[in-house]
Amino acid sequence: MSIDQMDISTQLCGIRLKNPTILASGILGLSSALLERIAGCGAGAATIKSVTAVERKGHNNPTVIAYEAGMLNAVGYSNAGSVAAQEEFAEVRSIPLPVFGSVVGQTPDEFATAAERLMKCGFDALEIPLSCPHTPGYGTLAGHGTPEATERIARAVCAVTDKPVFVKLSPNVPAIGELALAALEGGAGGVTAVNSMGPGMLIDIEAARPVLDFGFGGVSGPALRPVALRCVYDVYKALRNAGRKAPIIGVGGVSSGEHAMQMIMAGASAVGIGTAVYQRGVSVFSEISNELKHIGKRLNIAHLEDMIGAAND
Amino acid sequence: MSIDQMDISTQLCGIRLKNPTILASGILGLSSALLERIAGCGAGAATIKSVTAVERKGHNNPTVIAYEAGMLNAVGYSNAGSVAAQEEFAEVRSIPLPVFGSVVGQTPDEFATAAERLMKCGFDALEIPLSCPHTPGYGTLAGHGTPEATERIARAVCAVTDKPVFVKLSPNVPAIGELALAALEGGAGGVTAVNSMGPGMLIDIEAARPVLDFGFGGVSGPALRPVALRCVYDVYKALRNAGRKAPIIGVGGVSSGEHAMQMIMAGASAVGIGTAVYQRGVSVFSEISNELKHIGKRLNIAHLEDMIGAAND
Amino acid sequence: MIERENNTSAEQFNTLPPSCPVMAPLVEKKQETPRMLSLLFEIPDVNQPSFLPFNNRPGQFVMVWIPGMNEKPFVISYLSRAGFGITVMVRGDFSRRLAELKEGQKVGFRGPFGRGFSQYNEIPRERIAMVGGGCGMAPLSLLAESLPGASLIQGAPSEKDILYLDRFPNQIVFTEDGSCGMEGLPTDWLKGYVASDFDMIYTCGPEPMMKSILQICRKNNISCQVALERYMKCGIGVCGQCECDGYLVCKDGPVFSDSELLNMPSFGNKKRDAAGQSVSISSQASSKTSCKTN
Amino acid sequence: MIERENNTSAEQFNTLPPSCPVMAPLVEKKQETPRMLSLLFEIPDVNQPSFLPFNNRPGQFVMVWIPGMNEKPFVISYLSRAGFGITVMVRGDFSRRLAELKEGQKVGFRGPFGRGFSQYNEIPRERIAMVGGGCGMAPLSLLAESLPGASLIQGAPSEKDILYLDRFPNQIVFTEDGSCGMEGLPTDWLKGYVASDFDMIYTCGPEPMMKSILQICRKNNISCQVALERYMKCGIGVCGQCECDGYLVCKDGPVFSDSELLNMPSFGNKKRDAAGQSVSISSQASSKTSCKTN
Ligand SMILES: Cc1cc2nc3c(=O)[nH]c(=O)nc-3n(C[C@H](O)[C@H](O)[C@H](O)COP(=O)(O)OP(=O)(O)OC[C@H]3O[C@@H](n4cnc5c(N)ncnc54)[C@H](O)[C@@H]3O)c2cc1C
Ligand SMILES: Cc1cc2nc3c(=O)[nH]c(=O)nc-3n(C[C@H](O)[C@H](O)[C@H](O)COP(=O)(O)OP(=O)(O)OC[C@H]3O[C@@H](n4cnc5c(N)ncnc54)[C@H](O)[C@@H]3O)c2cc1C
Ligand SMILES: Cc1cc2nc3c(=O)[nH]c(=O)nc-3n(C[C@H](O)[C@H](O)[C@H](O)COP(=O)(O)O)c2cc1C
Ligand SMILES: Cc1cc2nc3c(=O)[nH]c(=O)nc-3n(C[C@H](O)[C@H](O)[C@H](O)COP(=O)(O)O)c2cc1C
Ligand code: FES
Ligand code: FES
Repeated sequence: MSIDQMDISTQLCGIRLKNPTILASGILGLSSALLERIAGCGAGAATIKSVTAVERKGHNNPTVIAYEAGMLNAVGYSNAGSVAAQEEFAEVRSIPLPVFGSVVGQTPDEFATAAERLMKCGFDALEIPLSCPHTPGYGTLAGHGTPEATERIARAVCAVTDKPVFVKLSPNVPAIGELALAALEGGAGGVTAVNSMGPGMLIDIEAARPVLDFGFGGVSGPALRPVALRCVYDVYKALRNAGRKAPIIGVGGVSSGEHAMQMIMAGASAVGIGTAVYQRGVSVFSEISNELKHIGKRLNIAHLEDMIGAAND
Repeated sequence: MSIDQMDISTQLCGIRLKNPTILASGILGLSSALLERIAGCGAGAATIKSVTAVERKGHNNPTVIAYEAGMLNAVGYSNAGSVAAQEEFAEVRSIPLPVFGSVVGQTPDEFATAAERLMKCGFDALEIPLSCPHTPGYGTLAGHGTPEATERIARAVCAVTDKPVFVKLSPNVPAIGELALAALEGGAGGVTAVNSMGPGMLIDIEAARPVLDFGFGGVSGPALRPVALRCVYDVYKALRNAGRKAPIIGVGGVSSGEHAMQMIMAGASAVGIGTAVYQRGVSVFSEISNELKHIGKRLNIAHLEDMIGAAND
Repeated sequence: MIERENNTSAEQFNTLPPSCPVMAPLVEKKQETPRMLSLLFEIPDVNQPSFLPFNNRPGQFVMVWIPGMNEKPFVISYLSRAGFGITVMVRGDFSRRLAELKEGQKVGFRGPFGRGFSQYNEIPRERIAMVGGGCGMAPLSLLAESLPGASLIQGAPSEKDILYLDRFPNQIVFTEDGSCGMEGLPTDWLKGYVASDFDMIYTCGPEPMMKSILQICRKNNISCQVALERYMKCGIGVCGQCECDGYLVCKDGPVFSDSELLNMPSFGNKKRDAAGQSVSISSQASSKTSCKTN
Repeated sequence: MIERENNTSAEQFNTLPPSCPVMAPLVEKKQETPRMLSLLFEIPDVNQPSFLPFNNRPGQFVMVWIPGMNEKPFVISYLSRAGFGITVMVRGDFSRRLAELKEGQKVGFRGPFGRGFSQYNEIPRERIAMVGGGCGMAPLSLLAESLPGASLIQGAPSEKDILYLDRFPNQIVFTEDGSCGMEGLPTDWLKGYVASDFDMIYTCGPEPMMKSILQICRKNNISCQVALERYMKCGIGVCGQCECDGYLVCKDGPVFSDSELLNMPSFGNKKRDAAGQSVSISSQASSKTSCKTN
């Protein structure tokens, strides 16, 4: 089998991706021009940075800090707001890859307001993170990580768009499978697992204070990978046990073809790539695709999609 | 200031440690002979591997696997049981450093049974982990990570020993500060933060299955450090805000003097060392002490204890 | 059948270059102009991979952290075994706090980040010019030190605003009020007959000034490299905040070449604020407009 | 005052040597004796730092993983560019499953771990002996290959139980029933006049046998190195499961020298089971007792 014989395409709620790599939300996806560039780097799809109904300045710097085992961020959802986003992404359909919108809010209504506005641009799907661990009023700091809140917010968002909605879950919850089921109950077409972990903190001993200006932030990258793999595994199992079929986007610490394959075997249909953009640069998308093809050749796998959930007994 | 001028001793509920490094539970602490060896390596104190009332075989191998950013373990509390432990550690008082016992159980009664037996050996203190993420019937898999369970188990254990009890908390909980307060409410003298994280999973793509035989395990080492630092920070703040004074043993990813100082500045009075024994060998204890003295010289710190909570505004 | 070639092992990408700030104490303050001062710091422990001042190439930047306040990008403007320095124009809260630092106080640094100026040995020194204005002189200062013989040209509102006069006594100075050097803007001078004297122009200063220089260069077939400023958050190519037409100023830049700038319609026109909102850049090419970001 | 010497940076210790198993396919099975067989595997991708067979030193061990079942320590007994092998004595569930593997099936490996035999160039080969019994021959086989000219001595119950006869035709064989080589135990022979012929004895086999060899060596002032077996979980010096009087067999051993063994009252007397419970080792020195762990 030659390396070009492996079919590494995959599908998410009817959206076909030429390969399973997806730019994760919050990394680079600030402008149409950057999405265009990511498309040129061979990504299978891209997600925009999360947008709130109105503009937010976010936290002060340092907002993103790397340490050897991972990255911590407390960006605090800085963004120009949904009106500006609508303008920024007005031409999103001309970008040659599937693009996921991403909106957050403090209440189901705020989610819906932002979603309704944003989806006029023509995004292929919409992701809603209910899982940010470091922005007061949002995500897990606002109690969005319960099955009830998950279902309620998913329902509010699904009411304003016909496009598939992916609920992005937190790894910092006792039973992530239940959240996934709640998301589907609310009308979501799939789930993204996971957002950043923790939160965590780094301390500078000379300044005798936390390095991130906000004090703590979400942990991503290698440190997160084992937890993310377990979360995807748990979600896949929970959906299967409940007899529900829905795709999972596995996110957390994926920085090589081998990691991507691990995620897929845990149950993911596609993989989000965030911190690895720091580790390997924007060429990471085509590199991972290439590595997947080599793995396919080595392990004699013809269709990547056949491997979804393969490690999930 | 010379490097020998810094006083790196610390105190935990009246127990004086010549330096803040403590062998964490589950690492090496299987026998008196190993504790003796650890004492010779310059540790400030040592904790035994957790003991259950009756013998347990634990999970099958692989039980401990390292990856670049951390370690995963699902040992499953293999141990010879509290009767054998009482024999093994009968001479614990002759070991020239403070030694912490460690017991776990499925119910408050089981905790108390094991604790009562073990504490006859003459341990200086007792640690009770309510936080193992990978052993059915124990820790977070048994719901021990709630304030109610924490208080109940702490109370049951404190009833059978006069020695200070440290409740070991999980990082995988929404509000660790509340657990710490519940532990003190139950009579604990201090808390240990934290146990391993997650759980997490590693997948072998050729075998198409999780590497740990149990499937998933607790994550420790560098991957855990930022989360552990934040947990210690949160516990310190919660205790201070509640007007309670109690020492915290900070555990998670400490493998250098700098990391130890970060933990102490977050609010720890001493630091547990687990995975770093794999990273640096048993000499890690004296090496960290030495590094702390150099930091003291560089930052002009005369007493390590003055730095406890220094980064906690 | 197992084959071994091209089998990328996962372990290669499991660790990250750290980017935590490293603290360095202020050892000297030097008022350079009424609104600009240089801060000189001791080189901290050189074992920390997240701050390696000696790796700095002119045009790169470091992130400067005032604990408990904020962290912003600056370029290293002094560098020797004895220490390193930055030159700060006081504009807002952050730069004011920097200016108020006392000797012995510590500030955090990480970097250097980004791509600096590219230098070409085949271009004779006398055919290279560096044109700066305001704190745009900072990155050019280290470049000028590494290119003795090249022309350093500075534009300033008035004599008192001129930077590094002692340091580069041979520099060509323009003041808008004629109080020192030639009267007028460096761009006017370049536009005239001298442009063809150069094969390469490096520039850093107010964006409208840099834009006219780019135009002059294109007209005269001169290579041009421009150091841009955009609002930065992460500084390491992750957050997207500094993007300019798909380029990341923190990683692909801050220095861009003439051919890249042609793909950047925002150059000289638009930048983003702290929230990522696109705002327009005032078009006045005067160096009065303090630092180039205005 | 900042000083720089001896300032250990935290970053040095932020990553770990990985220890995930690497899968390798079985390419050949070789029945060595009725109860022992060798399994030969293809060398997997050499880029994986958690399994580096070519780093193996005789006496070290690897962890062998049967996915979904268990993982246990074995020594590499064959090693060449073509592949590597282990020699398995069928004793319980795990070794039986290993013996039942089919060609092409994959098993996981990590290691090598621990400390192997120390070799001293100054000792003449003819004054070195290796004494093995049962699967204790496995670690000695690679040692013997690296020490041509040294004496390899094997004890077995009967002719059919003798290992590696083709591989080491010069070895000195003892059988308890006299069916091959000399009748009796190697220890009896050593105890007699030949002991003084050697300066160094390496041994691996049933622990009571190794204990008598140590005693013989002490009496005759011969250096001795002994490969121990203890129940292993992590294999990397973390869990404490393999401890023997404060030594970690997986990390400080499995090979120990005579002077270390003197500090080990458990040697030949006590070991720990899977739960860590201390149990006694039967004192019969016969090689009949299958593998040395009994
Ligand atoms: C690559 C680069 C190198 C720089 N080098 C220098 C230098 O050597 N000397 C110097 O004085 N200044 C330099 N700056 C500008 C500096 O980072 C600050 O922007 C400046 O000090 C103003 O901050 P402030 O808080 O005092 O003022 P504010 O009132 O907050 O801001 C004034 C203007 O500065 C810009 N700005 C503010 N924050 C940032 C930020 N985080 N990133 C980028 N721009 C920002 C905005 O456009 C704003 O309009 C550089 C900027 C960049 C991008
Ligand atoms: C350093 C070392 C090297 C070894 N090399 C070899 C070798 O080259 N060839 C070989 O056949 N065997 C070797 N062994 C023994 C091997 O690891 C297994 O113990 C053996 O295969 C029996 O396992 P089982 O499950 O088949 O039998 P079981 O019935 O489960 O066990 C039989 C005996 O083996 C021992 N044992 C079981 N599990 C372990 C374990 N995880 N770690 C250590 N001992 C255990 C116990 O003492 C037990 O009494 C080695 C052991 C060690 C410690
Ligand atoms: C700098 C940064 C900003 C992020 N911002 C967002 C965001 O706006 N919305 C969101 O859903 N996730 C956000 N995330 C989380 C990532 O999308 C992703 O879930 C997480 O980083 C784990 O993946 P990784 O390990 O590949 O980075 C952000 C992560 C980082 C590092
Ligand atoms: C192999 C292993 C076994 C462990 N066993 C126990 C245990 O029995 N009881 C316990 O309280 N914690 C146990 N832990 C958790 C450690 O004590 C410690 O809390 C955790 O590893 C984080 O610290 P570290 O990052 O320094 O390793 C174990 C950890 C490891 C790695
Ligand atoms: S500042 Fe974050 S990408 Fe440039
Ligand atoms: S087997 Fe775990 S320490 Fe040796």
